[in-house]
Amino acid sequence: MNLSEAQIVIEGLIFASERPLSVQELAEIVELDPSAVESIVERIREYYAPGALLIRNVGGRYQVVTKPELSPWIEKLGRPVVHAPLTVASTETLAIIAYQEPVTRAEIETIRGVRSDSAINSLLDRELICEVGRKAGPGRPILYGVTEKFYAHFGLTSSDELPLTGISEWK
Amino acid sequence: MNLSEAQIVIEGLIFASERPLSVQELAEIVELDPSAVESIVERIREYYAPGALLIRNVGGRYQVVTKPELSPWIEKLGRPVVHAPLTVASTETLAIIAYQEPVTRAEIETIRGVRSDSAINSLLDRELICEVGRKAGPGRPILYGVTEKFYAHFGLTSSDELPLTGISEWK
Amino acid sequence: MGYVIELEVYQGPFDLLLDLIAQNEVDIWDIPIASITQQYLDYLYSLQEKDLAITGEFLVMAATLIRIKSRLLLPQETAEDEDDEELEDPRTQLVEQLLRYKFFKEAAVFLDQRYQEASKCFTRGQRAASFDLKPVFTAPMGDLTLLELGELYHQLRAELEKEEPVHRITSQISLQERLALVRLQLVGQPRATFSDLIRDHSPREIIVTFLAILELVHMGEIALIQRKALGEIHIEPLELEVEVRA
Repeated sequence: MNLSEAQIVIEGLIFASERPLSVQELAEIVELDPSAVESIVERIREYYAPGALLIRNVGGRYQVVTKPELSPWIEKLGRPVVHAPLTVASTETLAIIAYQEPVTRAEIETIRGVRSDSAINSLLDRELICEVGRKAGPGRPILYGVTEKFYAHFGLTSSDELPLTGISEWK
Repeated sequence: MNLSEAQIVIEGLIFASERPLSVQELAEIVELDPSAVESIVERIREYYAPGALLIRNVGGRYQVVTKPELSPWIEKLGRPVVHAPLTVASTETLAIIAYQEPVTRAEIETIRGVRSDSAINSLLDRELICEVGRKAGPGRPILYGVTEKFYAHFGLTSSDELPLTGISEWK
Repeated sequence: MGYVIELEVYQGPFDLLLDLIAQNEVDIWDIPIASITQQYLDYLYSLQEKDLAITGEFLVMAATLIRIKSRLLLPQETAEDEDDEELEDPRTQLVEQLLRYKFFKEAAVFLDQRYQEASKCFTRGQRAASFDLKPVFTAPMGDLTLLELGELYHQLRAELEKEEPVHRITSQISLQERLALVRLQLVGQPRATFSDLIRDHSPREIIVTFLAILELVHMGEIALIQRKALGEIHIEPLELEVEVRA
């Protein structure tokens, strides 16, 4: 398969996939090096530039979405709001989990200074966080981490994209 | 809005819509003549020509799909394929929805005389039916209709092509 | 003091304290603990006045603030007698907690912005069920034909009509009668059309006629021919010799 063919196949795969696809997954299907896949994705980005679509990298996985400036038009389709707004409590809890994962409920509550059960449950329901294991020690408390969906919902490429300002003040 | 802007908006709308969009719907959203919309869709077709996507006309409505020659690759994404035949209950429910759409669950159950939740769910899973809106009135019940997949299966372009539709006095 | 605190909703005691520090425009590393404690307590009293519930965390923090305040008031020499950790500014631990919370509070604002930005990008609206244009679908409908689907629908409708309690004593058309009638109409005719057979029929009669026709098809007495979609349905009587021989 030459590069132009691979570009069409990769474009089709990213479009048709029900979930964002990683470079590795794409590389396996088209039987090319991950680096070749990455440069092909860049070519698709350029190819999409004049149109309505863009390739978004969420949590290291690619996804086709519409350009943000089209949202006023697309909202006219009356697509149900899939992501109801998060409460401040949930967003704070999520921020702690995103930076500190894996983290227990007690650790979250120490940082926030308040009980956070309902925020955690709401994030679990939305599948933005998940249980990633148990901490050794008394009670073996559940450890939480963020999910792939978290990256997709927040349009983040990786946890490296979380802002670092001020982190040295307390870490 | 000039034609190039309209082209991008229409491309985005067709991509993001949860159901195929008719020329009329598109024309209303972008506030252009249906004939202008049609020529814009042709322009999008040309724009898509070198890539993986194409605009398909299903029952007079547009949708974006991947080109058929890509299906061997896309199948590698491991989409689940269900071969189980439809149950009698599902087939009856499908027949009612095909002829009576849009129709509520309660209306289906009146005709069949039995609860039809699981039949409806099974048809939704198979993507033969979908939610097409809400009925005005108490409870605003969900209205179901058949999908483009249903039409594609039978090679139909619209519900007018269903056989025996002459007997429509009940509607 | 005359200091009015708006009854804002705070996420917790840290949130409230950070807001008080910001409103007082004081250095977080040098919190005027007496006045901040007073404002903190004033806020709690105002909640109480409005009959709003004060959660335990707010009360625990109130106790902490009062303890820090009293410790700061103690003479230095008394403090030196205490454990090493007490030598530290009693505010330090609180400030560290506040800064840590403040960091995540800001991160939450960042996340909220990203959430809103990302929600402007729409993913493909439909599931990619239809990338294959070839009409070779064994699943998901098995070998169900369109005609079967149509017949099924009309049978269901017909059953529904039959089930309706009939209060009127208008002509009750039985399937058997209608069968006989259709046979009669076809006698000596090379063919008839469906619209001929249902001319002047009520919807209910149409159903029964339709069922009678289906029944006759089933029994092999007639054939139905429709040349094009939506076109007229022609009914042709079949030779029954084949049936007899079999």
